[in-house]
Amino acid sequence: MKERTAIHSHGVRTVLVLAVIMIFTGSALAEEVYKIGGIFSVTGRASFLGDPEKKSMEMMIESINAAGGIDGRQLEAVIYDTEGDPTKAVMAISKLINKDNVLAIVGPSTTPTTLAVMPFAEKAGTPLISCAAGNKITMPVNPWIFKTAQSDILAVRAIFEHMKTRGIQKIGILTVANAFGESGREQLEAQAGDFGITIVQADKFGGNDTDMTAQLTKIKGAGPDAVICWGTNPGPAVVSKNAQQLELGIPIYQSHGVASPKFIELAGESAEGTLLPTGKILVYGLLPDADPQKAVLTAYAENYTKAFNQPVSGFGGYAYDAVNILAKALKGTGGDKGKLRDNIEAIKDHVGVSGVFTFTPDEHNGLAADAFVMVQIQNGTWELVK
Amino acid sequence: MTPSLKKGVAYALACSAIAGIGLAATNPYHLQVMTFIGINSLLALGLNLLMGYAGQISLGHAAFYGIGAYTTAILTATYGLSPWLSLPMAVAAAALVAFLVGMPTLKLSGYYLGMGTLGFGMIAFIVFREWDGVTGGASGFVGIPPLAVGPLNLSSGRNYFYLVWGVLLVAILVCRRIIDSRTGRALRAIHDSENAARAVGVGTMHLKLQVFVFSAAVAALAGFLYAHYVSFISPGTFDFLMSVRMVTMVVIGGMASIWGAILGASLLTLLPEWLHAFSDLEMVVYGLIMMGVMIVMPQGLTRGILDLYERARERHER
Amino acid sequence: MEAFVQYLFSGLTNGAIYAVIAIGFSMLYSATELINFAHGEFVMLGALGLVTLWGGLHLPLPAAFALTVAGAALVGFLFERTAIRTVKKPHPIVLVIITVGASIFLRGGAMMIWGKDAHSVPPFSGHPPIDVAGAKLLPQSIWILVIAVVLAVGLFYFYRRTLTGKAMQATAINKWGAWLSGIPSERMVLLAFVMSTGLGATAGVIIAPITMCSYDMGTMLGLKGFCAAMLGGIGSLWGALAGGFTLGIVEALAVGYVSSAAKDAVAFILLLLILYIKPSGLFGTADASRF
Amino acid sequence: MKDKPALLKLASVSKAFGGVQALDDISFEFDAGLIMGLIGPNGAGKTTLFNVITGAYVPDSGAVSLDGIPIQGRRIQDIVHLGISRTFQNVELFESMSVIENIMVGRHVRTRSGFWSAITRVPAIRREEKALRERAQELLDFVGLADQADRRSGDLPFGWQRLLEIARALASDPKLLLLDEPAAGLNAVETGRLGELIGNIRDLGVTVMLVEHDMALTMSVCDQIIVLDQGCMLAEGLPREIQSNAAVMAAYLGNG
Repeated sequence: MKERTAIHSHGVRTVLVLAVIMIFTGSALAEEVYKIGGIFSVTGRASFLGDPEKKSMEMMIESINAAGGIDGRQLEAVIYDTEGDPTKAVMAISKLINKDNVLAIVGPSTTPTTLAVMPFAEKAGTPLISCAAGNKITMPVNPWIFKTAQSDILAVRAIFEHMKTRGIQKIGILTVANAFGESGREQLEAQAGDFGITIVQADKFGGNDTDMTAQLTKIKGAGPDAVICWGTNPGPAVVSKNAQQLELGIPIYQSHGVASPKFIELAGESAEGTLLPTGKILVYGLLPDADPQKAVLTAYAENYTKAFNQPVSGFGGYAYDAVNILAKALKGTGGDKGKLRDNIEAIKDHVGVSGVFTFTPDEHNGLAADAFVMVQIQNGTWELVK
Repeated sequence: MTPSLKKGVAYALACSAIAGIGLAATNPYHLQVMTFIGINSLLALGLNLLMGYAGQISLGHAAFYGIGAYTTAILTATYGLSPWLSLPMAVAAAALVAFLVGMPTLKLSGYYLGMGTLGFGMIAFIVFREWDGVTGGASGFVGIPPLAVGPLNLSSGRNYFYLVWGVLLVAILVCRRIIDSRTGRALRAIHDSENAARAVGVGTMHLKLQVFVFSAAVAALAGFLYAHYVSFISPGTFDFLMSVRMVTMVVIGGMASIWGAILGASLLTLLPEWLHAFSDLEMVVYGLIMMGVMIVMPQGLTRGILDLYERARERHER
Repeated sequence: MEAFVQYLFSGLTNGAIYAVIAIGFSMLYSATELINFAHGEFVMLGALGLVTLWGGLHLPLPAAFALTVAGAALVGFLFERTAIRTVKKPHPIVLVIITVGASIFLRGGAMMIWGKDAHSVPPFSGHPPIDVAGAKLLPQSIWILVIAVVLAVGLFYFYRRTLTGKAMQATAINKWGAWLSGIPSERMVLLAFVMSTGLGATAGVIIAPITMCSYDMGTMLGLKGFCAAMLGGIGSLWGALAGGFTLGIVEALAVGYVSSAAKDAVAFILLLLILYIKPSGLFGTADASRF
Repeated sequence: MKDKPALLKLASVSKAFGGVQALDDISFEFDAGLIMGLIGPNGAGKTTLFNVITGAYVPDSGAVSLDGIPIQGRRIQDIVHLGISRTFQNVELFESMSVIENIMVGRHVRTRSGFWSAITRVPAIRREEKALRERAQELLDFVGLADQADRRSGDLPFGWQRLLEIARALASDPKLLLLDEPAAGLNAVETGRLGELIGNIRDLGVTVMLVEHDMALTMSVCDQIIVLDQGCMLAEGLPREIQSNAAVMAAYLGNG
C-alpha cells in the first residue's frame, strides 16, 4: 500500500511538471495584417520611458490604420512589458519573433534591455528600432538594429557648447548609478577635454535615494563653476531641491533624462534657472515657424495630449518616430523583413519628433547635433536658450 | 519494486519526458521559456538544498549566480578563453567566495543570517555595477560567446534546451545522492534539531559551510548557462530582488523537495508570461497569487497538490 | 568643518527616517517574531497618502497626517486579518514570503492609484534653511528628528507605563504564558501589526517633503530600515534608534570621505562587520532583549 | 588496582552564568562498568553538569577527563568521538526523519563518507552504508523497535521516542552514556522496562550516568549516586547511604 502511494506520488509529480510544460500549445495564425512588436518598460523603474512609448506606439498605429494602413494592410501592435529586466526582455522578444511572428520590433526602452535582446533580433533577422539612448547600441553598427533616441554624445555636446559660451571651465558632475548615468558620465569625461573643461569632482547617487546633500556638499567643496546632474526622475529633482537648500549659487545643468514637465512639478521653484538639453518637443510652441520639425511636433503633442490627457514628454517620441520610420519603410516590401531593413537604411531626411533622421549603412541613429536644443526653466516653464 | 528500481524508473520517465518535449516543441519561444525554467530550477535546486535541507536562509544567493555569469563572461569575452575552460573557473570562483563569506556569516542564525547574506548580496551587486572597467558597469557586458562543441552550436534553441535540462537532471541526481548520504542525513538532522545534531557529533558549522559552498557552485553553474545563452549580462539580473525571487521559488515550490524546486521555478518563470494580459494589473495579480498559494498551501505546491490528490483518492476509495 | 557638519545633518535626517522604519520592524518582530518585508510599502503608502490628502485635497496638515497614518494602519489591520492570521501552520519563512507577496501587491495597487510618476509635497513649514557653521539645515529635518525622538520616547513610555504596553511585552516574551494570564495575545499581535504599519506610514509622511514620492520608493527604504533594525539588534527599541542613526551617518560620511558610488557598499560592509563581531546587533542579546 | 585512569574524572569544575554559580568546585570520578546516578533538587546544576561533560559548555575552571584524556574545551564532535553520548530531558529527535535514519545519524562520528564520495558513490561508501544500516537495525532490535524502522520518528508514541533516543545515543559506540531524566513522562510499566534496558546497556559494557527524579528507579538501578545542590557536591555514595544521608534529606525537603 505504502509502495503504491510512493509510486503514485512520483507519477503525480512527473505529470504535474509535464502539465505545467504543456500549457503552451497554441500557434499563431497567419493573418493578413502586418504585426509590429513593441517591448517597453511599461512598469518598473523605467516606466517613465516605457509608458509614454507604449501609448505613443498605440496612438500612431491607430492613426496609420485609420488612414488605410500600409499598402492596404492594417498594422497590429503586439506590446510586452519588460519591467526593465533584461531576462524578461529576452523572453518578450522571443515571443514576438517566434509566437507572434512580428515583422519588426520597436523598443526596448532602456540600454541594458536593448543590449540583451540585440543578438536575438539579429539571429532572427528581424529589424529592431530601439528607444534607448546608449551609444553601445549603434556603435558598432549591427545590421538589424536601429535607434531613434538621441545619443548621449549629442546631449553632452549641447551642454558643453553652451558652457563654452558662458566661460565655464571647472565642473562637478553627479550621475545616477544606473546605465543611463553611467553612459552620461562616460561621455562627459570623454568630451570635457575637447571643450577645455575640467571635471573637478565626480559623484554618484542611487536612483531612489532620498537625499543628495552629502554629494552636493562634496562637489561644493571642490569649487566648480557649474554642476551637471545626469539622471532620470525623481533623483534629479531631489538634487535640484538639495542644491537650493545648500545655496550652491552656481548654474545647474540637467540631462535630457528629465526633459518632461514632471521635473518642473517635482522640483518646484528649485528648478528655476536649471539648464538642460532636450529634443524640441518640450518647446515646440516656441520654435520658429521655419523649423522643419515644427509641424510634426505640434501634431504629435496635440494628439498625445488629447488622447491621454497628460502632458507630452520627449520619451514617447522615440516610439512615435520608430513606428513612423517603420511605416515608411514597410511600403512595398510585402512583409519581407530583409527588404524592410534595407528600406530603413535608405531613409533620408525623415522629419520626426526627436530630430531629422538620415540613416545609412554606417549610421543607424541618423540624428545630427541639431536634434537637441538647450532650454532653461524660467517661471515654471521652458524657455529656449540661444 | 525496490527503491533503486523506482528511482531508475523515475529518471527514465524524466529523461524521456525531456526528450519528448524537446522534439514536440517546435516553437523556439516555448523552448526558450523551458530553458529559462531549467536555469531557474537549477538555482532553486541549489538553494533548496541550503534552505530546505540545511535550514539556512540566504537572501544573497543572486550574488553567486552573478559571480558565475560574470566570471565566465570576463574570461571568455575579455580574455578569449574557451567557455569549457571558464566553466570550472566560474564555479570555483563562486565556491571560493562562498567559502570566505560563509565562514563568518554562517555563524549567524535566523534573521541575522538573512541580513548577513542580504548584505553580502548587496555588496556583490554594487561591485558588479561599479567595477565598470571589468564588468561593463551598469550598462552591462556584451558579446559573451555562444557554447559550441566542435561544429555543433549548442546555443541554438533546442540544443540549449537539452543542455540545460541535461545539466539539471545531473544536478538532481547529485542532490538526491547528497540527501541520501551520511552528509544529507546530518543536514536534515541539523534542520530538525540543531541541538541534538550537535550532541550526536555532527559538526554543524562544517556541514553548513559545505552546503553553502555547494549551493553557491550550483548557482554559479546556472549563471554560466545564463550568460552563454543570453550572451549579455547586466547587474540588474543579479540584484536583491533576484535573491528574493530565488527564495520564493523554493518556498512556493515546497522546501526540502527536489520536485518542489522545479515546480516553484516553473511557476515563477511562467506566471509573468501569463500575466502579461493583465497589463498594469499584473503586479497586483502576481502579489495576490503569491500570497494565495502560501495561505492555502503553506507547505508549498508539491505538498499541497499531493495532499489534494490524496484527499481526492481517499474520497474515491470510500 | 562646514562640510562635516553638512554630512552630519544629512546623516541625521536620513538616520531618523531609517530609525522610525526600523522601530516599526523591531516592534512587530518582538510581538510576532515576523519580519514584514512589505514594511517599506507602508512607508510608501504614508508618503503617497500625504500627497493626496495634503497636496491634493488640501486638508489641514495635522488631519492629513493623522488620516494617512490611520489609513495605512487600517491596511495593516486588513493585511494581518486576511493574510497572516489565516495561515494554519506558519513556518516563519512562509510568512516572510507572504509579506513579499503583499509588498508586490501593495506596490502594484499604489501604481494603479497614484500612477507611475513621482509626486512631491512642500515642507511642513515654509521657513528658510537654518545656517549652522556654514552648513544648511532644513526645517523639515528638524521636524523629522523631533518626530522620530518623540515617537521613540512615546513608545518607551507605552511599554513601560501602560497596561496595554506591558501586556504586549508579555505576549512578546511568552505568548502562551501571556494567554494563560488572561492577556488576549491574538489582539496584541494585531495591535502590534497596526502600530508597526502606522509607524511605517509615519516615516513616509515625514520624509515626503524632502524627497520624491512614487509607488516604488518603499523597497529601498524598507531594506535600509531592516538593515538598521538588525544593526541595532532586532526587537530592541533603542537598538533600532541607534541602528538607524548609525546607518544614516555612516552613509553620509561614506559619500563625503570614501566614495558616493560605494555609499551603499560601505553601509553594508559596516553591517557585516558588526554582525561578525556581535552576531546579535549592537543592542540585541542572544535571547531576545525586549524593550 | 588503580594503574588505569578513571573513566570519567572531574576536578574542581566550576561554571557560572552571569552572577549565578551553576556549578561550584565539583570533583568526582568513577570507573567503567557502573550505573551512576546524579540527583538533586531542581536548579541543582544537573543539566549544566551534563552540558559541561558533553562539551556543550566550557567550564570556567577545573578539568574534565575521559580515560585520562582531558576533554574540557574540545569540540562536541571530538568528545562524542572519544566516547561520550547523551539523551535530552525533552526528547529531541530528528522528527521528520525515519526511525532508522535517526540512528544512522547517531553513528555520524563512526562513519566517514563525505560530500564528494556521496556524489560519486564509490564502492567503499556503498559498503559503509550497508554496514551502517545493519548496525542501526541491531540497535533497534536492542531497544525493541525493530519493526518501526521506516516510520517517521516524530509519529512514534512518546515512550518509544525515548527508546529511540537512547538507541541513537548508543549508535556512536559510547564508553559513557548520559541519560537526562529518561523516565520523565513514562508510565510505571514503561519505567520498569527502562530500568531493565539501562541494566542491559551496562551489560554491553557501556557506563551509564543518569539524572533522574524517579527515586525508585534511581535507587534500584544505580550502583553509585552523586547528589548536587545549588551547584555544589552534597554527597556521593551507594544508594542506601544516600537514602540515609541527613544533608540530602534536608536539601530535598527544603530546610537545609
